[in-house]
Amino acid sequence: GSPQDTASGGGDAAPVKVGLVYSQSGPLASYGKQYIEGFKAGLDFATKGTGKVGDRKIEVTEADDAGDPAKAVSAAKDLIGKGTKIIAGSTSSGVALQVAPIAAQNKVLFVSGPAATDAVTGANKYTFRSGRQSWQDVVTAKSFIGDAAGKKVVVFAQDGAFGDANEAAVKAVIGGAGASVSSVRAPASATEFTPFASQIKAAKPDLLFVAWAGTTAGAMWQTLDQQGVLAATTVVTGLDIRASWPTFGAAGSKISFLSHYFDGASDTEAAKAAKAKIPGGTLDLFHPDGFAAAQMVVRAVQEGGDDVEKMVKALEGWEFEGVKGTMKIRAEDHALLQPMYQAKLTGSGTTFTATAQKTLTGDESAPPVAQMKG
Amino acid sequence: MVEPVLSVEGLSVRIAGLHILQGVSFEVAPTGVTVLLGRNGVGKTTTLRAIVGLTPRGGEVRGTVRMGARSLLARPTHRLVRGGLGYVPEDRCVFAGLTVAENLRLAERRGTTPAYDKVFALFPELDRRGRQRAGSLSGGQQQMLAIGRVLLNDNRLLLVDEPTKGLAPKVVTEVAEVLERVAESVPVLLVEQNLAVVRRLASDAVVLSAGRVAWTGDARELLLETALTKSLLGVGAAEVHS
Amino acid sequence: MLATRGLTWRIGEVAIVDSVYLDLQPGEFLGVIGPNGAGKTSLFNLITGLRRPTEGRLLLDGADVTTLPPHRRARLGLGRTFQASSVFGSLTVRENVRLAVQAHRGGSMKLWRRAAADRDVAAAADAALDRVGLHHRGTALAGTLAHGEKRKLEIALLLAGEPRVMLLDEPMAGVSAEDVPELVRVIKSLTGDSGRAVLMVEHHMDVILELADRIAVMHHGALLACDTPDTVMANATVQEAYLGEAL
Amino acid sequence: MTNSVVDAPPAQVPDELTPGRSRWHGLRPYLPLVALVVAAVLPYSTLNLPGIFEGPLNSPGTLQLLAICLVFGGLAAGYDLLFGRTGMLSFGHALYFAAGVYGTDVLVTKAGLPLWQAAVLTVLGGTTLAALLGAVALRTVGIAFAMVTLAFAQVGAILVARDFGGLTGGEEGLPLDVSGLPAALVGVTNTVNLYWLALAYLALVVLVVHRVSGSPTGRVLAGLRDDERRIGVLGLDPYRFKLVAFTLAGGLASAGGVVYVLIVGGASPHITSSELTLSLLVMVVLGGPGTRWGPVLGGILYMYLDHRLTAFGSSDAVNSLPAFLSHPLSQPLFVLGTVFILAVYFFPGGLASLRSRLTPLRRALTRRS
Amino acid sequence: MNTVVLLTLTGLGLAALYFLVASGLSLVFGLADVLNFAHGLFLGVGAYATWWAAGNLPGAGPDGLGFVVAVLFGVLAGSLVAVLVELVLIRPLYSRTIEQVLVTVGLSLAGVALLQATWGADPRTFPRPDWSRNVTSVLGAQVPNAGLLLIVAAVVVLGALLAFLRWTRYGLIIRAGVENREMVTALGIDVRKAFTLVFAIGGAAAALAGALGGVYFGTVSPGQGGSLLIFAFIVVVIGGMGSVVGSAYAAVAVGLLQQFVNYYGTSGLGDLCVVGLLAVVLLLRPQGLAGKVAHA
Ligand SMILES: Nc1ncnc2c1ncn2[C@@H]1O[C@H](COP(=O)(O)OP(=O)(O)OP(=O)(O)O)[C@@H](O)[C@H]1O
Ligand SMILES: Nc1ncnc2c1ncn2[C@@H]1O[C@H](COP(=O)(O)OP(=O)(O)OP(=O)(O)O)[C@@H](O)[C@H]1O
Ligand SMILES: [Mg+2]
Ligand SMILES: [Mg+2]
Repeated sequence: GSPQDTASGGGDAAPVKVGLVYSQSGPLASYGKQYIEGFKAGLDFATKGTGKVGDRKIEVTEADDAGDPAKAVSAAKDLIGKGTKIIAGSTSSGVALQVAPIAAQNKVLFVSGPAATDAVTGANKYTFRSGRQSWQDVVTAKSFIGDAAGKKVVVFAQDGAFGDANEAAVKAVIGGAGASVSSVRAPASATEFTPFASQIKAAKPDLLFVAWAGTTAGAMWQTLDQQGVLAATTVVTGLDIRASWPTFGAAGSKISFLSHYFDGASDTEAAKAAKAKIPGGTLDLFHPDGFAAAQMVVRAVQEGGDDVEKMVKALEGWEFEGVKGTMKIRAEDHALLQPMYQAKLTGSGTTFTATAQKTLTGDESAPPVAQMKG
Repeated sequence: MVEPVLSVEGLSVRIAGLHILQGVSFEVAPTGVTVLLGRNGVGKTTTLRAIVGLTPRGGEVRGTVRMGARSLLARPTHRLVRGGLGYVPEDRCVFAGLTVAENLRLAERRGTTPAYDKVFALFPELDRRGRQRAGSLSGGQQQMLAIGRVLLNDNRLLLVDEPTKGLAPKVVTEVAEVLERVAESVPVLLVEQNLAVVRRLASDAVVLSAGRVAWTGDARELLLETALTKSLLGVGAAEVHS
Repeated sequence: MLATRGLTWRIGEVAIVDSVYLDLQPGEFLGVIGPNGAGKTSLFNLITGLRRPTEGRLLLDGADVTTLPPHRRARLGLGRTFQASSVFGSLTVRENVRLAVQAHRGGSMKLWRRAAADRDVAAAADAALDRVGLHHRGTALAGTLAHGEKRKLEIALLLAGEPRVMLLDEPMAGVSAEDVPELVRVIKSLTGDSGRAVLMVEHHMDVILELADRIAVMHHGALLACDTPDTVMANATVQEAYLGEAL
Repeated sequence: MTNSVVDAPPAQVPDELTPGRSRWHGLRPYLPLVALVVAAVLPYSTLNLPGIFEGPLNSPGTLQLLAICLVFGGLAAGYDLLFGRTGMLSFGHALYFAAGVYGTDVLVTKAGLPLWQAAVLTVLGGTTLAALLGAVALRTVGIAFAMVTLAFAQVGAILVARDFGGLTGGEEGLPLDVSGLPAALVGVTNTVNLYWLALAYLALVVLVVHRVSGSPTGRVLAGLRDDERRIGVLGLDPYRFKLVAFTLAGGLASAGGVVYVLIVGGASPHITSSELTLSLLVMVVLGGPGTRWGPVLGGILYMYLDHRLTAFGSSDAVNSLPAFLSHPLSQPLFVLGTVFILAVYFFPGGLASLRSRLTPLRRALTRRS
Repeated sequence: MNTVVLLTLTGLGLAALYFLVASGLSLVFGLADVLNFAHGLFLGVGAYATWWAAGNLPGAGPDGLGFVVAVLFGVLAGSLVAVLVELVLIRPLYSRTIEQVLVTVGLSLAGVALLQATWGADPRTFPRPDWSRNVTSVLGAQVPNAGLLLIVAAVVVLGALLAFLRWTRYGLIIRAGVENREMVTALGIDVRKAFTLVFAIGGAAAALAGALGGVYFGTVSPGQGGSLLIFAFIVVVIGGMGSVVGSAYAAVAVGLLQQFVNYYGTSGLGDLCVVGLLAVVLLLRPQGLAGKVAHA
């Protein structure tokens, strides 16, 4: 043989290979589970139950990255080596950011999944996203305070890139609208939140924007509640997956949630189809991402066949009806414009219900256009 | 012939592929001191350790060892010791991190009164240094502690490995006297290089050579016969008595 | 050659080594005796630098070495054996001695040479092993040696370093009667040539008497006497505190 | 004593110091060379090993996996210089590896340096860092040393997570900007070059560790492992030798980082965690500390399992099992952990001891024939 | 003023949590000489068992006496697992410390993965009495009751461990056994029993920390033990291996330092300070604050 064989794409009737690299195990396994359920439902929906585009079957290969970019890169290279032209997945931002360049280097299509980092938008010509990004969260948060001018806003976020991105977005979005923005940051590993709660309280903000992910969230909310922060100001945060709702505890009803998605937030055709198809029949945060990814994959294959350049062309500017409603792939930077929600949480114990307060359209929550990098 | 307190038959020990003991057989008389002699490395320590069940991991022991009617091999060490088999190891093995008093306290057994009087009478030093860490004791002091630990309890047989090693002449004499007194009530199987001590204490002798028994018999007989001592121990009888 | 000037080591209030003045002449063999716990090993530790004295000074060839770390003192020609054998258990007997030879000859900080290729070191190591009669055990792991063999290996390690001042801590302890004369011969040969000085702790009085030019007696950390063997043996205190009645 | 936690490194005689004498005696020195050649021509093979690799040996996926395994084989061998050969239990070795990864990444991506400059600067920097931190940490011994090194590594991890000035990308990591890289190192079609690079790194580390262990210095290191006090009394400064070993191992680790960042195409904070050091320890023990090939094999096997178990967990074979089996088995870490435990019981002394454990068997067989 | 009170008391609560985790670790680490990376697993077992019991065990519940029963069940489960681990996995490996490390690392990976396989990766709400969610006003500061509960529990555990080590022979046996197991057997003592006991106690302490940690965090998740473990290790080492009192001092130092630096300094500085404290203490006093032997 030669020092290295790379399989090439098949002929006209050969199946289309699609690689899904996402977290089946590791800390984000439950996000990954929703994603794949959504993807399967979406594939079913977009191919009208046939699993085929024209005569060509969509052949999905799944790979587990366990949340580790190194494993994701290995899996992506493996798939690309076997002739896969479309890769989707990436549950975590770290994975998305490291797989995106691989797609560009090898000229394959990459549809990033739940990863929320803004940096995926405009990463390169071959990279798209099927989920929302941090910026859209923040724009939704802004909708809670009406006129921002003269208001005082505090961001409470974890150290690191996720926190940085949220802080920067708040400064740009809400600060740009005239509010004064300051931040309180805490290490992601923190277990005791009183010092931060005290700092927040001392700042007396009109709006507190909390960007916190991870298993300590319950303790964090309890502390904010106990120190009277929730009672003193409007607190906005993102609504995480359903399983995490009980961890808000008593704090849940005192928080204003911005939401990417929850069951019942929309009542589109796609949402109904998804509900019917997924195990359990209750939609959750990342089902729409998987669903949209499948829709985008089918569209790419329909219009592009085996030609990745054509796929890119077909997706750029495409508008479609997804689970959340009308979604639009912005041609300039591949941002996915989509509806976002304001939500309230009610209930107690282990049963909570979220209800939509307001829906922002894709244009209302649109992030600024990013410079396409490559 | 009196019933021996301990009988060893065809004891073989292999460690890491080395056949260290190759069928050692001997008996320990129910009174007095039986001494185990031999050059460095013939397997004296290995014999004692096999008897108390402390052959290193991976070692393989064959043969029989009985104390009265009981077979000892394959019984856990702590049972043997509680059954009255006292062992004073070669390298003393005092617990360096514990104090002298704690070392002694550890040797106490439930249900019996420890004979502190006896031990402190023999080794007043141990009483005085009760709070010192055993690791900082001098070599001789550690040896005293190691012997003292065993003497706290009543035993049916003592296995003592080179108790006088590194002791000042005066203390050697004292230890020898102690052992002599101990041997009045408990039989002792002793490994000893100091032939003067052997001469004073031993009634029976077993000589090992390269993992086998080269000679057994009356100790005095052995030490008086120049030819025997020369061939077995490499020293003339005259030197034994010097 | 070696001189201690009021060397003292206290732990709390207790003087373990109490103001010891000793002078060792080139070629001299000084025996050290004293009851267990008299402070002999501690004195050795002070001299070799494993412990820092609380008071006093140590001179080697007239130079003050009191604050030098152990390895610097060893470089100046101070070598010792340990009472509880401390050999490199996971190395073979031969490697043990080669290491000592190499440490002495310098060139240990050579990362890219093949150690085994150094025939001088190998030869010197074999010679040292020969001298203590351990040649046949060369390939055994030092950790598995019987006790007496470890004592011999200790001496071989010492020999390999060709020290000018040697401190022997109870070299005879646990050595079988048969081997004692042999070891005595080896130790005797240490001083014969080139004006080396030896300081030896030993409880076997016959060995001390045979070897030592002078005998120092320690008691409760202090130097009780330091004199010719005959004088020391005749000393009533020594008789009473150390020797006791012979067996 | 409490220090015995680190007294334990294995009673292995370094192969290098005691050349064996066997039937293969004349051939033995050439075996590594043969292995190297075989490994080098491996990408020309289209052999398919179903179940072991996803694709044929020369497929990019397989080569990528092998490249990662080889880097970790080298990393483990370098770590063994500290742990198995010198008896120093460092819990902070990941720091120097991470310094290599992030150093290269930042210099290439943020500072725009050409790769070779970034690599040289990074290895120099990593080595210097190891020398400086080692100089401080080596004032302690035993478990205290382990913890001080852990503390230093933890500082590194916190700094990376803090993402100062957006330099490291925090928890999202920093993708490597490949635009300035040699074309031969970019793209799936060039995975084979990364494989060869990793192989070269492994060969370098094995050569260095082998030469150093068999050198006069290696002899001193072996002595240090047994009795540090004795080394001092022989006239050698233990501190100096330990520092040399520590610095050398740190330098090798940061070189490994350079190779790794090229293979993976980016840095992520996983590699700064103390778990990585712990895995290095596991690799070495799994393979057989203080042996020439043990750590290498341990590192390769560990990484192989780490990567492949994710595929195993989602395979049909596992999914078809009853839930009480398939659930745990679909957790790669469950399988990995179980493998360690079983390895300890079934291969005490590590993979490297397999040979000696098989010797009696072989002898019995040859005798019979 | 009330910020200082608040930070002090919550800092002490944090310290109490660290101490609860560290005490078992320190006992096993210092006395049985096992660097037990599986300690986080015992913690997880304790937390999940309590969580399970409160929902499913008759007589147990999230409140009042039922809660006490649930916690007891959790502690029992933790110490049972610890005993099993000791008997099956650690016992054959005494005096082979490095292999023990390997086994406990393997166990921590496999155990956490098993918890995750059984109950999922997402945090579960922890059943807890209502009063534990409230605050008590101390000198104007709103101090969380869960923190106060931790402080009380830590003091009780400290007292109990000291009594165990001081008044029973086991402390002695264990310390001697660490040095030389063979010789302890040669004195007629079944040293294995003592070591099993240490594991049982260590496991119980860990499980209690897990259960009360659950109360404190309000949730349980598989990885919770692991993230606390690193600070517990730091506490154990700063305090001096095997010294329970040392761990207590160190836990207080670490907890307060973290809390105050996090408030007055910038984010992340608290962790850096703790790590710095560790390095400084070890460089000045390698044996840790409270010396090296297990002088209770
Ligand atoms: N763990 C071990 N592994 C390998 N060989 C061993 C081991 N223990 C002892 N030996 C070997 O067994 C032989 C007998 O050792 P043993 O300690 O029984 O001798 P000994 O008669 O007590 O000698 P000494 O008088 O020096 O104490 C020695 O050659 C020694 O090297
Ligand atoms: N670190 C220490 N802490 C407390 N006491 C100590 C320490 N080191 C030694 N000692 C005490 O100092 C005294 C002298 O000990 P040393 O070991 O020097 O005696 P020695 O003369 O060599 O005795 P031996 O002939 O038995 O070997 C002893 O009483 C010993 O207990
Ligand atoms: Mg012996
Ligand atoms: Mg001494």
